[in-house]
Amino acid sequence: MTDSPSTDPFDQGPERATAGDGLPDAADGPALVLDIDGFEGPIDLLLLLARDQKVDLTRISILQLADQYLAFVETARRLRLELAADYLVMAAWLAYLKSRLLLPDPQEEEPSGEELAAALTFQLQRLEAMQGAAARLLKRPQLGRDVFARGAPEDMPVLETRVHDLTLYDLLKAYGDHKRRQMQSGPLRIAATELYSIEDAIRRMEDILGRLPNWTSLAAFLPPGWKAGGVRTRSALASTFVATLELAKSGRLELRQDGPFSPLYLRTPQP
Amino acid sequence: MSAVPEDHNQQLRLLEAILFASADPVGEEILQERFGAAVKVRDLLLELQLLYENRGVNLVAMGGRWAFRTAPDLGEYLRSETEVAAKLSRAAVETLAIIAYHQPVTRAEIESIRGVATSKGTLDILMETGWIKPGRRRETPGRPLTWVTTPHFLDHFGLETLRDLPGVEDLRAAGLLDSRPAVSNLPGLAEKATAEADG
Amino acid sequence: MSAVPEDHNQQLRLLEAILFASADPVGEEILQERFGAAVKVRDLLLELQLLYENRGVNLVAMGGRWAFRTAPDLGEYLRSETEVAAKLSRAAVETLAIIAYHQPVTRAEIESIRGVATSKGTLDILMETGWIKPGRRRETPGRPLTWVTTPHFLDHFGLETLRDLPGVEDLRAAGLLDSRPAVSNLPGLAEKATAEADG
Repeated sequence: MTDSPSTDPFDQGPERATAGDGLPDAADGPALVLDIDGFEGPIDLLLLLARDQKVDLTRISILQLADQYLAFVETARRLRLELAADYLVMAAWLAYLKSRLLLPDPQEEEPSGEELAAALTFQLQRLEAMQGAAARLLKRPQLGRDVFARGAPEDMPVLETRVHDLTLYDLLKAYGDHKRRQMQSGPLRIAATELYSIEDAIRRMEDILGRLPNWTSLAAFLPPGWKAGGVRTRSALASTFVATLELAKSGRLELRQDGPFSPLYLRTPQP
Repeated sequence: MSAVPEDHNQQLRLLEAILFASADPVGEEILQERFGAAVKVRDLLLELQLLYENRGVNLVAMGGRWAFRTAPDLGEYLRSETEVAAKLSRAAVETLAIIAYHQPVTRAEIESIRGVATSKGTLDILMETGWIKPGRRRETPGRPLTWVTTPHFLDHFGLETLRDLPGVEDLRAAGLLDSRPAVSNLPGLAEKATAEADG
Repeated sequence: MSAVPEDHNQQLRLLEAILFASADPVGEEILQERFGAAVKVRDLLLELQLLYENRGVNLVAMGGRWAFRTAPDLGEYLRSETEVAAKLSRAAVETLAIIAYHQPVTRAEIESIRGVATSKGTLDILMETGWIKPGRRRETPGRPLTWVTTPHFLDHFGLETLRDLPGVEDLRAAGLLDSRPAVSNLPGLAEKATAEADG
């Protein structure tokens, strides 16, 4: 590991050096410039914090790292409420990891705190290695910058008679352009919505209308596959509700609600 | 602009590199300016010319401007049927792309996909490139000819199989296709869309 | 196609002229075909390479293709004469490195290594530079497209083969070229990243 690029001080690209200026010094408090946009993501920020410990990544203290990250994100949040969700997810995860590291391992079949910490270390090492590799790659002599090809190539098709030098990029771009034009021109096509439509809800309710002699809760009518929560479920609930109102209006359904915000019940009108 | 190396041999190497990389013959006075008054560029040029005298490439002067040129006596070995690289029209590139993605595809289908008539010439040109060829006839009324890509097509574009052509989703992800504004952007839907796109 | 001279020195001159005249690297097998089976092209190439070893122009091999290029040490004197190429974004450079070192690699793997979604333009830009192209599809569920580097990538960065990528052996030995998600238990990290990319 001694030759590994992770210990090579030249591996840090120029952007790294400047981005590091805004970093907290362990627990030095809020006198820091917080610029979340300067980081590509939580892992990127973690890596910078880890580098700040100025030791080999394999020997950083994950506990300390977690503390620094949590402190940084906490401060950043006070200044910028709209802190990206990614950073908060990582914060929650690190808080969890911290508790796993501090408390004795539970008996469950989950990976231990140490295993999770080791995986995180690996992730940081790998990203650092790639950032280092990128910097080293760019430092190589580059064609057209440091090294030059023949400036006046002579027409000499003795080797291959390549008439057209269309590249794969040109080909794919042509297809992409064609697809985009296809989407933009012509009659307006509204893409099928991924939400549950009122038409679907009415059709579904009509199908089961005859089989509802007893009062049944509206929530029980959500179509299968639409109950996972989120906006899809909400759309299914809303559409089904509107559908019941429509059907009640035309007398094909009876509605009952015992009080504000209490469950809505429906049944087929009794003869 | 970096200074000029002091060492004579380094100056010779730099001159060699400049003349090699230049797209046009370089005027002697421009070189003199580049190397500065302390350097005798004419001497350097003559030395370099001598160095290349019997080589496959010679340094030649044309009206006070200098350039490397392949040796005239090699002409007979170098000359061959000279084909000028021709640029494909946008219609041709698009037709090629559609054949690649939709093959086997008939001319009528190509026209219906592109929304414009395909001139006979377009398919001819593409066939001349060796990238497309007629495929089987479609077993529908009129038994129209279909078009497919050739192995040479894969070769030219560095693809191992046709399955390696990026799909529409890949193109979109790579930024080659604008994404349509979709409901998928709503929270809660995004995960589902990803799951489908990534399969 | 013209014949090939019998004389060894003439063959060397012809090879020199062919390579000198071409801006793009020429494949060794194409040269072998041109010279015929009786000529040991590899030996000729190595002889020519030696001849130019200390000159202002060198003969270099990249991925089995050969080209004359100006000597790297002269870069500082030559650079000022051309415009500086547009600077790639940090995301693009990092993505390029990941593709180069981990290839073939899927977009999801790139994102898992970087811990962040790949913005749409990134692969587009890298493909436009001619440095990357789609590779084979991975034979896993969803058959995701992989990305690999091109011969032009080797040419641009003066690499003879991918094994010559800086530090690649050390990274492999250290196990850092494993593109699997490291922290698969990081809730939401991987999925979130992809969701945003597609959103």
